[in-house]
Amino acid sequence: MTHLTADHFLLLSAALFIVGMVGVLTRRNVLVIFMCVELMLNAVNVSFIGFAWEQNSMVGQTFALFVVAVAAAEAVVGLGIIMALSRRVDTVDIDQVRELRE
Amino acid sequence: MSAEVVVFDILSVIAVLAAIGVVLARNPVHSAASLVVTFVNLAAIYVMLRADFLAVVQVIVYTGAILVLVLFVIMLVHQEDLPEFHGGRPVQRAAGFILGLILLGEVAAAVLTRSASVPSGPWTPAAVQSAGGNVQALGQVLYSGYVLPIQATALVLLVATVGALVLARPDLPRLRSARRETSTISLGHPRGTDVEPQPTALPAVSASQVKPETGERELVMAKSGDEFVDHPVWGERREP
Amino acid sequence: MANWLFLIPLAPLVAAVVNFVLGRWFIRDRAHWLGILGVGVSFVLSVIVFAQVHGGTVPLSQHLYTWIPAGDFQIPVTLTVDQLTAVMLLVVSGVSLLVHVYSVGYMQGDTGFYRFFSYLPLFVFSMLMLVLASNYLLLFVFWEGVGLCSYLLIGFWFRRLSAANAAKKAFIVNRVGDLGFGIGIMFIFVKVGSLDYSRVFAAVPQLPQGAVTLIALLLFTGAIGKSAQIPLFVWLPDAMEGPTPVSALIHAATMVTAGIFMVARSFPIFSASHTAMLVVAIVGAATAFVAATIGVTQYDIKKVIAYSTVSQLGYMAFALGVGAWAAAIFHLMTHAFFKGLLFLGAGSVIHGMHDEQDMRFMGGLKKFMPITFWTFLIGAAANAGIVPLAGFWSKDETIVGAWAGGYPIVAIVGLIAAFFTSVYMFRVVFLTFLGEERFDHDHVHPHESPPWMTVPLLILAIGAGLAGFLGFPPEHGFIQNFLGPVFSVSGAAVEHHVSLTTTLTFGVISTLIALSGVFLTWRAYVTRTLVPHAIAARLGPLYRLSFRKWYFDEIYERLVVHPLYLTSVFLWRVVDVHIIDGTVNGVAGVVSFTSERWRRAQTGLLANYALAIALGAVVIVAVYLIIDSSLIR
Amino acid sequence: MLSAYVSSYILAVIVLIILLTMMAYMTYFERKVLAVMQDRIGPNRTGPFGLLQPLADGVKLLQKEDIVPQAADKRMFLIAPLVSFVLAPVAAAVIPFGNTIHVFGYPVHLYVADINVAVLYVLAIGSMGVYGIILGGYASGNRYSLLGGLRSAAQVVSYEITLGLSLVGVFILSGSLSLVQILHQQQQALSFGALQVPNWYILSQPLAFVIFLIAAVAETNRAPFDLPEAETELIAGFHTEYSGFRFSFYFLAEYINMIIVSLMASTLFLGGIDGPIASGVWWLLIKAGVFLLFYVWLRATLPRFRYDQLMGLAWKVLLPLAVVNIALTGLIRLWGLGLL
Repeated sequence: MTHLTADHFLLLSAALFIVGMVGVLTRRNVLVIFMCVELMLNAVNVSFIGFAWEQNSMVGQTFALFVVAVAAAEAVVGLGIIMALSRRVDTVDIDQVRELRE
Repeated sequence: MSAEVVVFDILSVIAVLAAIGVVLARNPVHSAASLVVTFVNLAAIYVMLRADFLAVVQVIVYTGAILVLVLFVIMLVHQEDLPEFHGGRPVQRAAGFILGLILLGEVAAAVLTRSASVPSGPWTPAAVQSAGGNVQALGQVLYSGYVLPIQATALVLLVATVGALVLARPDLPRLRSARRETSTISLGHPRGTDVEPQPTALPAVSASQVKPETGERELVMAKSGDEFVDHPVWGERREP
Repeated sequence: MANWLFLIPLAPLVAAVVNFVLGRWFIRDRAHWLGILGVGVSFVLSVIVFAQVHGGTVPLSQHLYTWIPAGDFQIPVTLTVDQLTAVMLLVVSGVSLLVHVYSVGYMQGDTGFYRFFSYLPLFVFSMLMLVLASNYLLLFVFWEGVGLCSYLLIGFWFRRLSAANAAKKAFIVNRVGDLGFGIGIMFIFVKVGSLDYSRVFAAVPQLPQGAVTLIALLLFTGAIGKSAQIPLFVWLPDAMEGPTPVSALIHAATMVTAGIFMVARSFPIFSASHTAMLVVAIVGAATAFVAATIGVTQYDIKKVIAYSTVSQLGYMAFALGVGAWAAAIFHLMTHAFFKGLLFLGAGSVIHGMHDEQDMRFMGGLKKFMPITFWTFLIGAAANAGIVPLAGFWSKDETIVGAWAGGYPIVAIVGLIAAFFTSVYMFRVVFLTFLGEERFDHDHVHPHESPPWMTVPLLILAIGAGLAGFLGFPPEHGFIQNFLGPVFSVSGAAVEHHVSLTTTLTFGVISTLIALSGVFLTWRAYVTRTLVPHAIAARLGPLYRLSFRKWYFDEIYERLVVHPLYLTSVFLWRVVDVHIIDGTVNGVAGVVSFTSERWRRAQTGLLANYALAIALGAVVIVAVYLIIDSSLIR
Repeated sequence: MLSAYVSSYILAVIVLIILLTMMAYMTYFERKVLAVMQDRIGPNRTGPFGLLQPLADGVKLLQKEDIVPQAADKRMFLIAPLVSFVLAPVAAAVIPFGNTIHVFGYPVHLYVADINVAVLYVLAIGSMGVYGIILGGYASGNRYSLLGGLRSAAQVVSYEITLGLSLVGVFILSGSLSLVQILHQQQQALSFGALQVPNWYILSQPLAFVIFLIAAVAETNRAPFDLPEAETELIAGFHTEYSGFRFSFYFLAEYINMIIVSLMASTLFLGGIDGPIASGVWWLLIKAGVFLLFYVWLRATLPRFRYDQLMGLAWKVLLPLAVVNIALTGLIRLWGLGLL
């Protein structure tokens, strides 16, 4: 691996994605889960931009831009929900929010 | 090993370590700080990958906006009772790690065994340069082939904004009556002094006199000590 | 060819729609202008059409669009006018126009004024389309359309229970006939492969005799329902619950004659089956007789006229059955005039008597409402067949047709029915307009109706008086010559030659019968030399049979309605509650049972859901890896 | 190739030194001007006219004890001021201090870097700087500090949007996000017949300039928008618990930010190094100085905004105005290109 190749950023992307995934699976604080989701989105962006770089294309960057926009929207709504949640049940622990169970 | 690879490796290692820090940190604020480091490193990698505009957007949107908001929320919720201080879920935790490891192995296998076929697109570095730079090239692609998605994105953002306003609005109409408090300044008499208690003679403070929290505050005369409310000014959690 | 034909039905349709949509808020009590305008346009155009047809351009037709273009099954919406249609158009639009004018006076001040004037043009539209249709399916559609309007108008005062029930009864009884009609149409399609009149009629000679008979009988079932023949006539008297103009237009002049029109329209089919013709003749004669006998004993002025209508429809039917096609249509036309006149006159009486319908509380109205009296008298005389009014010529024609067609019994029954006709008609006249005043003077102040109502009466009276001369001289009058081509298309000689002697003989006989009926009633109700009660008592069971309408309603109640009711209760209590509901509830129960088990998978722990997703991702990636490695390498 | 890197490096060092010097004397300048405006004398003891005052202040701050409160989140508390201080001067890298000159035959660019997204880069650095404040406020373990940090974060995030949108008009006119390109555009004088008018964007984008100016003051947390450190409400806001050189980091970062924003404003709207006579870096400094004077002047004259007024101003006044400005500029631009 003497030159920068697609494999580099693919592995980086995979590593970030899986770290994010493990975070989502193991953490209980909804805010941390939220951050881990953002991390996973960024991992995907790395792939997009990396492929765009490898193939001399702009489409990957375009996609990444849309991902960023959607992530922003998601953040806004998600944080709004978290605020409403914490105001309502006074916790950010998702294990205590189990109303769907019944 | 070219210098490029060295730089890339350093950046990625920091990014991944910081990402692991996000997951492992007990304090959500530390998680967020770690995430900032990851994002900034990713932005630097984007620059290496000739995506200047996205690098800047990454910093502005993710670190400048989203994570600031996350920090905001972290600080607004109760810090004393974080879930991190309670016991975990050992089964799920173990399963999560195992699944993560399996997936990592699978993806690594997929990446390392992939047969790289590289169809070269039109946007070679020279083409990007002649278009005026990354921003101009991206703009040309976006506004020639992706006009509708861009407009749809605008709509998504608008809807998200409205949704967040609705979700986060503290004074929902049905809650308003319970929150009819206001900061008052006692002009005539300080709290509890030189006033004959005349509860029956005092008219009730009507809603028109006491304005709810709208920002347009009025100076309200407190007519009894009970009406004088110590109200947290801003940003602090209100007890119901 | 005549690409303005569509305007004839369109004009009333527009009036109906506009009145219906805007009437409630904007038009309200001005709704009649639109209705009269729409029907007036139709009438003027109908006159033009008639002139053209008379001038020899036959048939006029206009193809509007293809309604159902499904392979071989092509249903074009095509308007066609031949001589028969032209006559019907004229009758329908003419009587409709007069009834519209009359209704302005009659319905004045009713809260549903706009509604009335949207239903009525809608009916006119449907009836015109029914007449103009060029195939059986279109005919059937508007056959149902007029049925719907009939239902709406009978139940116009739907807050009255009896009106609502009568509307329901009319609709349901008609369904029975329409079922046969519908099956007949399907049968036609199966046998012929088309529903176009021309192609069906052309194909009739190739069909086996049995099939033609079956088709004819099924079609006649529809006519029995719509034209109130035995055994389905019971709805028509009850239909008198509707406003009187409706009775005049729909249940006397136009809609009920749709059955007669349909049979006449299908004459190639009927004339190809002797059995079917016989059935038609027998049913018609029986209807004419039974209804006439019932009419003699009723007290409700509208009921009497309603039974009279049934009876006259019987005349038309047996005229069809004996092959006197032109006579049937001729009688249909004259009947439209004099029966419309009678109903409108009755309506005028009811209007003047403040909604009193029982003749026992009338009498001596002649001096209060002279115009109504004289026009009603003309109508009654025409109905009774007094020379030289319209009814005489056409009814005589039917009886002569029966005699000449080889059905002497039918002719004799027709003559007997004519006697009763004369009796009940003049009974009405004498009970209502002559004799002592039996109404309550303190509360009822009879008065002549407004010009909106009397002018149509006068016009119809002229028609009832003179329309008969369209058929003069008998067998070779204007109307017979005009309709001739229609009923000789198939080449079968359907009109029998009748000698002048026969015609004159029957004319004299029926006149004598009619006059004897008048004489009898005169003695019974004016001079009082005969006592009706004594006669009724003398006749005993026969009187009761007549008064109870031959027990038709009771028989139906016992034989049809009650068993149906019991079956319905059974279906409800057992089949619906236990079987159908049980199935549905059982399915729901199974679902909720399994859901209850599956619910345990929903722990509410986000981590578990996320784990499931991650597991899925791991599996999917693994599958891709395996597929890739095995396929490529 | 290498020479370009070397020259950039050398220039970066020079710029940093200039910035730090400017920053140091900015404090002196502010105190003097404030004193004059308030009819006082101001610092006059250390050195001639008190010119050594900044140096003395620095020495004093370095000698002070570095107190870490007990309730503080220690690592955060130590790192946060550094974030602010390190990030502040980085933005200066893209500001052009002149055109390309030749030194000993080598072409030397008088800017550290000409990157394609320079303006966004500055904004990005600005948005990063807020972490120093918010994390510092949080790490202090003090309610007042936390509130100060939160206020600051909300304020900076809000005004950053306005700031960015106010610049879109300039982008549309110049067709570039590069400060060097924007500067070049402004150096091309417009000629209306005999009349030569400099193509400074303050002339074509006056509304954007006003919005930028207001937003920039808020962005740097300066009076009248210095809510994060509103003494009457929050003691000293996010740096209540800081002392010694960590306090001075925040202090320095604030002044560096002011200088950077002034340089940005000069470059974006006032033609940067362009001037009526003898264009050069001094013009840029003079213009920036005018802005700095404006800052001090504001502080001396205007009372502090209330918090809701501050937010309302950003979201309900400036943001719509900026959007209107964008729409108008776009329309005029299209019209000018004959596309309407």
